[in-house]
Amino acid sequence: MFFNIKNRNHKNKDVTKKNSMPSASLEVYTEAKLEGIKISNSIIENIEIINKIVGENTDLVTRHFTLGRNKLIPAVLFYFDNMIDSAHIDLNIIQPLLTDAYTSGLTTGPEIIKAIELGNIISRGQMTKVNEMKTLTNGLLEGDAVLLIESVNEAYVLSAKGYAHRAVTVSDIEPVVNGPKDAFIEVLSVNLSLIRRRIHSPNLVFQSLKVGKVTQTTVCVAYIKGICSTELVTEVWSRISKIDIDGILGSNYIEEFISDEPFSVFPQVRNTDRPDVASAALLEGRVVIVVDNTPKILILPGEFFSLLQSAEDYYNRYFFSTVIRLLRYLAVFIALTLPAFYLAAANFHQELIPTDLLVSIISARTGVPFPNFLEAFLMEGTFEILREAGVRLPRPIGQAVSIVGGLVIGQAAVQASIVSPLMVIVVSLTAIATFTIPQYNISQSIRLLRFPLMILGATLGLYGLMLGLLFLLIHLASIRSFGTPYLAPLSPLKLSDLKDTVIRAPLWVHIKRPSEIARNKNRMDSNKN
Amino acid sequence: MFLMLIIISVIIILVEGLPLARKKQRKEFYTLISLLTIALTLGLVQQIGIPTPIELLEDLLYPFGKAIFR
Amino acid sequence: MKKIMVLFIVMTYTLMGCSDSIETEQLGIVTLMGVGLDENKDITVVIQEKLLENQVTGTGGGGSTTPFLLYKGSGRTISEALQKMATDAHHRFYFSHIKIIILDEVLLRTNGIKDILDFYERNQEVRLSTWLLISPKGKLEKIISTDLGYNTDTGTILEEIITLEKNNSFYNYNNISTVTEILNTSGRELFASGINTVCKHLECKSSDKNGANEKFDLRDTAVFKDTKMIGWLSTEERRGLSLITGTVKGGEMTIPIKNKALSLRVTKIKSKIEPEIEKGKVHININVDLTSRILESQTKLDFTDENTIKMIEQIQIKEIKKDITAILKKSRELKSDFLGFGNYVNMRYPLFWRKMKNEWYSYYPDIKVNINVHSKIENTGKVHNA
Amino acid sequence: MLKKEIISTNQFVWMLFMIITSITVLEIPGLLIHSVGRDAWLAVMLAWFFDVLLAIVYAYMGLRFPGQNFIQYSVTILGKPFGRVLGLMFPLFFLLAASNLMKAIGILLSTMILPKTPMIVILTLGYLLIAYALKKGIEVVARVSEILSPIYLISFILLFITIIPSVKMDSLKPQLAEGFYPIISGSLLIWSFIGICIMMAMYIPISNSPSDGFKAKFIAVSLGAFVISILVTFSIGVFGSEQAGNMINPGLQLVRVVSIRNINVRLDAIWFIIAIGAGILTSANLIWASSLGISQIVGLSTHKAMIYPVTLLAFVISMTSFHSSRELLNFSLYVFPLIGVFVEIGLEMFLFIMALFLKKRG
Repeated sequence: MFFNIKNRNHKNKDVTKKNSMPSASLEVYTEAKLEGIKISNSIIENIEIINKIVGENTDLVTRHFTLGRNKLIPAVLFYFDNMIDSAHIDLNIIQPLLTDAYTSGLTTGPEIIKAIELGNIISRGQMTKVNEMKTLTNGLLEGDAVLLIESVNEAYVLSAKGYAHRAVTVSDIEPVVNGPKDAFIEVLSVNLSLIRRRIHSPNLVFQSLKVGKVTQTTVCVAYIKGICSTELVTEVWSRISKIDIDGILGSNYIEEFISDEPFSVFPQVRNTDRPDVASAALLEGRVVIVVDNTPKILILPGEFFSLLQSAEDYYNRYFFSTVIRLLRYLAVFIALTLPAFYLAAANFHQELIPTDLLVSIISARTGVPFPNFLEAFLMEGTFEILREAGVRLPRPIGQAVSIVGGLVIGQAAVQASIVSPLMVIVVSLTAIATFTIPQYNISQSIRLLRFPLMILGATLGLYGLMLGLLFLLIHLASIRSFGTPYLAPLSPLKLSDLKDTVIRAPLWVHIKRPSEIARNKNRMDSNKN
Repeated sequence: MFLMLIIISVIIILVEGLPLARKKQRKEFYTLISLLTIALTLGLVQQIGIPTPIELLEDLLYPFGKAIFR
Repeated sequence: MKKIMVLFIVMTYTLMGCSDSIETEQLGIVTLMGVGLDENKDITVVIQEKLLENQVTGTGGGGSTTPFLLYKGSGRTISEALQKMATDAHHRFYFSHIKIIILDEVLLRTNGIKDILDFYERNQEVRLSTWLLISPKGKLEKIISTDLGYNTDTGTILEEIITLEKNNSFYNYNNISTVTEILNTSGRELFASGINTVCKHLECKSSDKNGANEKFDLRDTAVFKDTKMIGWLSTEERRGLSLITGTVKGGEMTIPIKNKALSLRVTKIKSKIEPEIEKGKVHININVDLTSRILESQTKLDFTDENTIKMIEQIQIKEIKKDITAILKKSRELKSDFLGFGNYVNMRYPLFWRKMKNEWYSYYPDIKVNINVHSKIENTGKVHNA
Repeated sequence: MLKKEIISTNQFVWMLFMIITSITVLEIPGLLIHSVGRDAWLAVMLAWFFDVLLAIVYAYMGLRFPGQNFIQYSVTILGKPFGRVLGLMFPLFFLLAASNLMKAIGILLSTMILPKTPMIVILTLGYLLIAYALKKGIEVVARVSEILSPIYLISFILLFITIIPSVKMDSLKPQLAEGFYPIISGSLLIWSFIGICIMMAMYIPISNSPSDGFKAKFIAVSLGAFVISILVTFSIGVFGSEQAGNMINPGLQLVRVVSIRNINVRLDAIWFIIAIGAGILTSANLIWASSLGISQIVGLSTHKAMIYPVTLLAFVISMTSFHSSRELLNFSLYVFPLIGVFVEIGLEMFLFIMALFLKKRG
């Protein structure tokens, strides 16, 4: 991991006054207040206003210069230090203005201004003219440089963004063996480029809007025209634009605001840090939301079975992937019900347990001071604590936690007859089953739901467990994620869609896209009729 | 059990009945109230030992059923 | 708020459900149950509770010498006896894992089996697939208290014996479900397998109190009439019974050939009882079709010769007929239709059966029975001739 | 918010299958074997045949009065006062069936696995679940049925496959020993329970292709009749008719004797629990029909508000009636069939004839 650290040559702020609070204007500039301010003809006035708005910041760089050898016209360049790439500023903005202009024969200030107006001198790619102070400050805060020239009532916002960021690395959260390894990073533009590099289609659309009153975070909605249904895009767009919050610091802020059932334990949005998963989702007709400053992007709609899929499924051979998928569903079921089922069987339905196993359960439990139920809660609770500790700690120490927790405490607890060995097996099997779930957010909800099911199993036996599962089933069947039933395609049943949910059929069988989601359902030309 | 019935009825009236009353859906509100009253009456009937309608029905039809189904 | 309230109600209700919960360690797993009669004509119940491994092998004191605990109690009903027992047990007896029920001969001869079975049918814990065995007079407690030294409880051993024997010998085992079914079927009497202890070694000291020299023998078969037990079968009769009921698959039979012996294994058997009515009289056809292979031969016969095989088949048929005749004779002697002829008549001629149901036993000894046996030997083992 | 709820044909089939099977499996087999004996399967077949005939009438009526269920078309045919009184029979019948089924479930649970738990706990939790499901709408119930019913069917098929080695077909002989009368009365008995799938008339108006009504019912009834007849046949084959007729629930006992290669697989509780789940969902369907019917008769704009009170009513009926398994048995055996036959066959045929006679169309 390396960082593109920029040099700090452009700082020319006076730092002679030590330790005394620099006088800052107490005025607060809200959007509404900025709205009306126009850029005036006088550069002095403009500088004054800008200084009033953001002037007290140390990292604001104000670079004064003049244009022309005769008929000098004062100009000023504003930018935030380290938000820009200084090489760009030097090579493509300052150098052309101060030296290159003269080689082309221009000498007077107005001539140069005219050339700038025509877009000739400044060799920086992106240049927009603005005439409002609001857009000017927005550009400035996003990392653009702003050029103001005397007697021009417009400002030039020159994109020279270049800030420290992480390089594109291997995906941490969803590692694969066979597939591509690159992952999203925190920078929106890089993330978009990672998707664009995979889908060279004129129909791939990235549309962005700003969310967060204070942070003004860029949120980008991506979809493929013609595949994605327009209603879905408009629905997503309207839900995002309705978000009223001061700041968006991660993509889950958006997720929480746009979920259909905010009170549900189940996540209704899939998130990933893999560009290939995002591209696959786009090709299925889903909408992808990329949020600036987050490596996790959101995929909508996120129905239950899509949350249980891993990118790896598509990079392995389909026989194997199918088996793995079925195994994963089994693992989900185990993770959800095994402790509850164990409690129900051990407390109510001892006839379900083979005699020899029952005997070993009893002998393991003789000397354990707690009832089954308490023991199970104790173990599950301990496990969750260990896991949380392992996640929170720095990575090298995290492993120590698992060793101490898993081996030392586990062994000692069994030997001290605080828990029975069988319970350790049950809990660890449950835990391992949880790890097979590729999506972290759904594995969290399954972990959480295990506890109420355990209560039901321990108090009403299998009847309780059945009530709990039926309740969950009803709940799952009632949720919709952006118009798509959460349990699709299992219920409502779409047999053709089961090819990519229950099993992973070979790719040449996937003639159609998921019918609940995509507008253009044909994946293959042969099916066009 | 009767106490529980009363509590549940009150809860239902609060949860379902009040919005109906507020929306001025008279008919709906009265149906709700009368259904709850029937439920309460059935519960009360059993409490004080009068045969319930089901038992009456059973007494009425049992001989016929016995004759047909043996 | 609404949700929290509902959650609260659900929680209170769920916790009320706890009353059925029982901790596993409070259970005493009963694997064997014996029912007999005591001197006062009360029902005695002996049960064997499986001991945990650490309790058996625990050397440091307190370890029991037998792998099971015995409890005994008596009362007018099984439940009463169990209730009396439960007062001095520190466990709650759990009957779901009962593997074997042993009933005493005296009880069956005096009280009959039907009253006893009611407990097992009604009780939710006992499974209908539990095996039923009958102990000879006075040996119930001895059988149950015998520790064979395998370090496991008798119920488990017996179940293993039965599952093993079922595929390898002539057997007449019945489980509760079958027994009840037979008792409820008109025109059929009950038979059930017995249990006894015999010496493991050739010589056996009667003074040997430690059961390690003994083993179980499950070959005896008891026969019943009208829910009451009336007698035991001999070896020949037992074989005949299995042949008629068709439960000899995998069984071994040795036949004499020229003063030497030849062993056969029955690989396939199909037995059919077909009643026929001719001129108002019933006669029964017993058709037994079996396929066997040669297990062992002491004779110097040429098995490549077709005629030899035919001869062996004929001898086998004769032996089988002998067995079947023996059981028929016994059945007629006891006037107990445990072969189920009446039932077959009922299946085939229900109207006829309804008329003669009540006088069945007056006809029974005189019913003509044709025995047709077909035998086929299809495999001579790894060698043709020895 | 007031979107019209629509179910697909697939869901239609599975819901009907679940209704038929769970009511009959949880309550009937023992009674049927008790009263018909070895010919029970014949009674089921006969009932199946009659029911398919009846289904034609229902499907025809559904098409003749498009978008209306029988409660609505009874008003259309007979006019307001009389049609309302007649139409009210249907929701009351469903209410009775639902509470009867729930009580049967409660009694089974308390005899089989939860002997010490008070009945009120078992029933309250069940009814709470029903209320929750119905509040989410019939569409959700349909979706859940679509998942649960196949599991239910598979559990039956697994049971049948594993039980085959223990079945003695000889126990089925002799057939027709008692003549035809028990078969006919038995088929009437089972018909009245299978006939609860007159629910199809409630589904046809909300189905996405109402013309498939008959097809759906035919598939569901055939599947259901197949399951029940195999179940009673195997019960008799394993236990004999006397013993099976004596059992509260032969199906459950059947699971208890399943053994694979001489190893007893003791999974009865799991099978039982699946059956109970299906039963609760069936009750939910019936209570939905009941509350919808009541609100249609009164002429309300929505039935959603009626769900809680109707569920409470069903709960009260369950709690106050059928106190013991004997009473429930008497009711199911001698009283319910009469009511069932009256409502399912009598009323509908009356409506059918009146519709033809008065030349009413929807």
